[in-house]
This record gives sequence, C-alpha cells and structure tokens, in this order.
Amino acid sequence: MDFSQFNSAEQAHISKVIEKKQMQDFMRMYSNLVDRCFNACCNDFTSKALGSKEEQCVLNCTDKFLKHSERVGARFAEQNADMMNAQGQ
Amino acid sequence: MDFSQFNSAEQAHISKVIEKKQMQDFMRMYSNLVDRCFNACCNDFTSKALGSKEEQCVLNCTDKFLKHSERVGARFAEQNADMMNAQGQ
Amino acid sequence: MDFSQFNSAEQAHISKVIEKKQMQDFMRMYSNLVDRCFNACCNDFTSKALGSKEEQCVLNCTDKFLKHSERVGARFAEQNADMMNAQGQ
Amino acid sequence: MSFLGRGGQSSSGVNPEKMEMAVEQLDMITDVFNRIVSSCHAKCISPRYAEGDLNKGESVCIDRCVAKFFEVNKKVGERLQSQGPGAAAGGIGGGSAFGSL
Amino acid sequence: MSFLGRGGQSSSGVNPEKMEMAVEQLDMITDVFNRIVSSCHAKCISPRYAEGDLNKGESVCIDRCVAKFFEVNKKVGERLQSQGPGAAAGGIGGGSAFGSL
Amino acid sequence: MSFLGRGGQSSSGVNPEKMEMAVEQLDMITDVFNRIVSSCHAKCISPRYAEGDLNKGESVCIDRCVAKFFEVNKKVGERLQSQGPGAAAGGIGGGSAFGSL
Repeated sequence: MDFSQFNSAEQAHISKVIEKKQMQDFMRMYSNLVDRCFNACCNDFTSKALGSKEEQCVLNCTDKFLKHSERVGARFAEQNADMMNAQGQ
Repeated sequence: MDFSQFNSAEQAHISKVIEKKQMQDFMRMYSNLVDRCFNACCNDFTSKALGSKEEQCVLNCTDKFLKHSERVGARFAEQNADMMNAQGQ
Repeated sequence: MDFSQFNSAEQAHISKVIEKKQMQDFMRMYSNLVDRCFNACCNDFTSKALGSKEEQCVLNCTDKFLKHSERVGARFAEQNADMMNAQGQ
Repeated sequence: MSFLGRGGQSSSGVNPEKMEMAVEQLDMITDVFNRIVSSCHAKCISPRYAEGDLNKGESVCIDRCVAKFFEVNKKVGERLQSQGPGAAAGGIGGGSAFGSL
Repeated sequence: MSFLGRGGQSSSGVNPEKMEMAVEQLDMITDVFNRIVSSCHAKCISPRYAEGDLNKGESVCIDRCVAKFFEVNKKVGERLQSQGPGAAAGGIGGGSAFGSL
Repeated sequence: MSFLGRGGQSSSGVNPEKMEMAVEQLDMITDVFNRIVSSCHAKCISPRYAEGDLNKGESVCIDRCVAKFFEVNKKVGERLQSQGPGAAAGGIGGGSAFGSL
C-alpha cells in the first residue's frame, strides 16, 4: 500500500478509515474467537456454569489463536514483500 | 438500547432503520433456513422431486428452528437484562 | 429482472451497478475457490512448496468448480423462467 | 440511509428509491444462486478431484439438486408465511434480536 | 465515510453520528444473537428432525447453552483486554493485515 | 454509488474515487489475510488446546501453510485468466447470476 500517491488531506482521510477498519476487524476477530473457542471447548450442557476444564480450554484457545494470528501476520508481510519485489514495484 | 437519548426526529429515523433491519434479518434467516434444512434433509438425488419423507423433514426442520430461535431470544433477553443490572445501568 | 421499467438514465446507472457487482462477484468466487481447493488439496505441510499431485488437484478442482457453476447457472435460469411463467409474469 | 431529499418520480432523472430496490433484488438473486452453487457442490462433487470435467453422475446430480433446492425454497417460504403475520412481517417473536430489546 | 459537515448537536434535527453509533450497536446485538442461535442449534438440536417441536432435552440444553455462551463471551473479552493496549485498541501486532502494511 | 459530482484531480482536496479504490484494496488485503488465518488454523492447530503457546510442529506448519496458500492463490488466478476473457472480465458464463438474467 504505497501512501505517497496521496496528498496530505487524503492521507488524513485514509488513516481515519484504516483506524475504523482496524476497530471493525478487531470486533470481528473477537466474535469469531468466541465462536471458535465455544464450539471447541463447550460440549457438556449438564450444567450452565463454565467448568474449570472448559475455562482453561477457552483461555488456551484464545492465547493460541492470538499467537497463531500474529505468526501468520509476520509470514503474510514477508510473502507480500517478496511479491512486491518480484513485480519490481 | 435506551431510546430516551434520542429526540423525536431521531426516534422516527431509528425505528425506520430497525424496521428495515428486521426485514433484512428475516430474509437472512429465511435463506439460512433453506440451506440448513436442504443440507439436513435432502441427500438422495435419484429423483429431482421432493420425496414425502424429505418434505416432512423440511417442515420439522423449519418448525424446530423457529421454536429454537424463539427460545434463544427469550434467554438472550434475560441474559442482557442481567448484564444491564450488573452494570447498574 | 425486467429492464423496461427504467428510463435510459436509470438503465445506464443500473448497468454500471451490474458491472461493478459482477466484478465483486468474480473476486468473491476467486477467493472462495482458493479456499475450497486449498482445503481439499493441501494436507501435507512437510514442505512449503506445492507438490505436483497437489498442483494437479488444484487445477482439477478449479476446472470442475467452473463447470459445476456454469451448469448450475443454466439450470438456475430455467427454474427462474419456469417460476416467472407460473406466476404469469 | 440517505438524508438527501426523496428523488421525485421524474421521467428523465434517476429515481434513487427505484434504483435501491432493483439493486436489492439483484443482490437477492445472486445470493440464492451462490447458495445453490455451494450446496449442490457439497452434495454432488466428490473432493477427490481426479479429473477436471464433470462426470455423468455429477452432471445428473447437479440438475436434480438445483430443482430440489427450488422446491425446498418454496416449502420453507410457505411454512414461514403460514406461521401468521409475525413471521411474515419480518420479526418472529424471538426470531430476531430486536424482538428482545 | 461521510463527506458531509458534522451534524450539530441540535435538539430537533437528526444527528448523523449518534444515528451511526446506534445502528452499529444494533448490528452488534443482532450479530451476537445470530451467532448464539447458530452455535446452540449445532450443540443442542439433533439433525434427525423426527418432529417439529423441541423435546425436553433440547429445551434444557438451549437454556444452558445460551448462559454458557455469555460466560465464554465475557472470558474471551477479559483475556483480550489483559493482552494490553495493543489488543484492546484494535490492532494486535499481527492480528490484522494493517499491522503488516 | 455516489450521486455527487466527480472529485476533480485537485492537489489539495480529497479525491473520492482514489479513496474508494484505496479502501477496496485494503479490504481485499484484509480478506485474504483473514482467510489464511482461518485455513491455516484448521490445518495446523489441533483443537485439544492443552496449552496456550504454539508448539514447534504448529509453528513450522503455519510458516509452510502461509507459503502454500500464496502458491495456490497464484495457481488459481492463472487458471481463471487462462479461461479467456469471459472468466477474467468477471462474469463466467454461468458463473454469476447476472449471466442468467
């Protein structure tokens, strides 16, 4: 994403849009994480309270997803950089 | 959702938005229901006509989903109310 | 979709919208196809390079999906036409 | 949500409301189409992908699958309408979060 | 993104920003509701569909499932906040593509 | 769809079209990123969640999975382009509902 193509007004506008998108992205990640960890960790509905094993599973599931997502982000940036160089951009 | 924060023009506007959202919500529920019941009930493609067993399955699937969704709505409202009180709102 | 109900300015506008929608539709189909064929064909991560069997699987998966989608399009148009006639439109 | 004034029913200009409805209809047709492509792919295409063409069995399965999907689409629609205004008017009792606000 | 001027805090007119926030809140409530309907349907309803009513077991399962979903929703929220501002401020290091631009 | 006048190529003002394109590009990058996170999570992370850290095997799997996803992304793109203008121009024969209107 080459920002030099924008004048200062446009750069201000774009960073406001990016900020809003990051917030939406975070909310979507949050909702998906609740779905993912609920489906993986909660299978016993003999009680409505979260058991200690279920709770530990939810915390591990959350931590592991964040680390997974962070590592994908790093590799993703490298792949993008390789592609940009390959296209001589 | 506390409506007192809005003046009358805003309340009129919001209820129009809610009405449109309810319609969109209903259409989305309808499409998801067709997917869900088709995938669950239709597995035999030796004929293109809906068999009586398949048809009964689709009707039960629809009824059961509506009742399920209604019950979740009731529990959802209770949980939301508890959360509001807990936050002393 | 009966276009006669629109005047020429509206028809110009609508076809511009359709063109944009077709492009978005194509991009969505492209992304879904990558997901679909990656999930179906890539299960061995002992190496990060695409094996020849995996590559052939991805190409077959892509071709088959396009042919599948084309055939659904034809049947879809026939079903729609039947429905329109049935409603005497 | 457009705060602009309502476009008059002028014969030459572009009527925003008519445009919006037409676009919504287009989106609905595309949505149903994409759902059928996805459902019938799951029902009819084996994920072995040995070749790129559709074989006889897959082609016949697709044709019947599309027909059956339309029937189920009609059946579910009739059932929802028979549930009385609540369902049809877009807001079954508990069916949407708004009901519980 | 509205290029229109900011709506003043007038007592009679419609304040676009307040509307936008209210609509966003509505969308979030609806999204959580729809996710619970879908998750608890998968957990509690068997896909045999022998009858159209909910049996005892399914009803009790739904009630507990909704309660548990809210608890998990709270737990995950607390965990994300405890990850420090990065997570809470909506942009975990690698968590979003923007971080890697 | 903006009914506003085209923003001129002014050096100081905000050019709506340029903004729209930039936002679309951002959305596409984010979409691909989120799809890789989801696909590689399914391929590399076992749902037992015995601990919160990534083990050696999971980390190596993620690195290779991201690389392979990019390759498949390229392969599918080339295949679609080789299908001739129809595919590339965004509207394969039956590929979209519009083709059948």
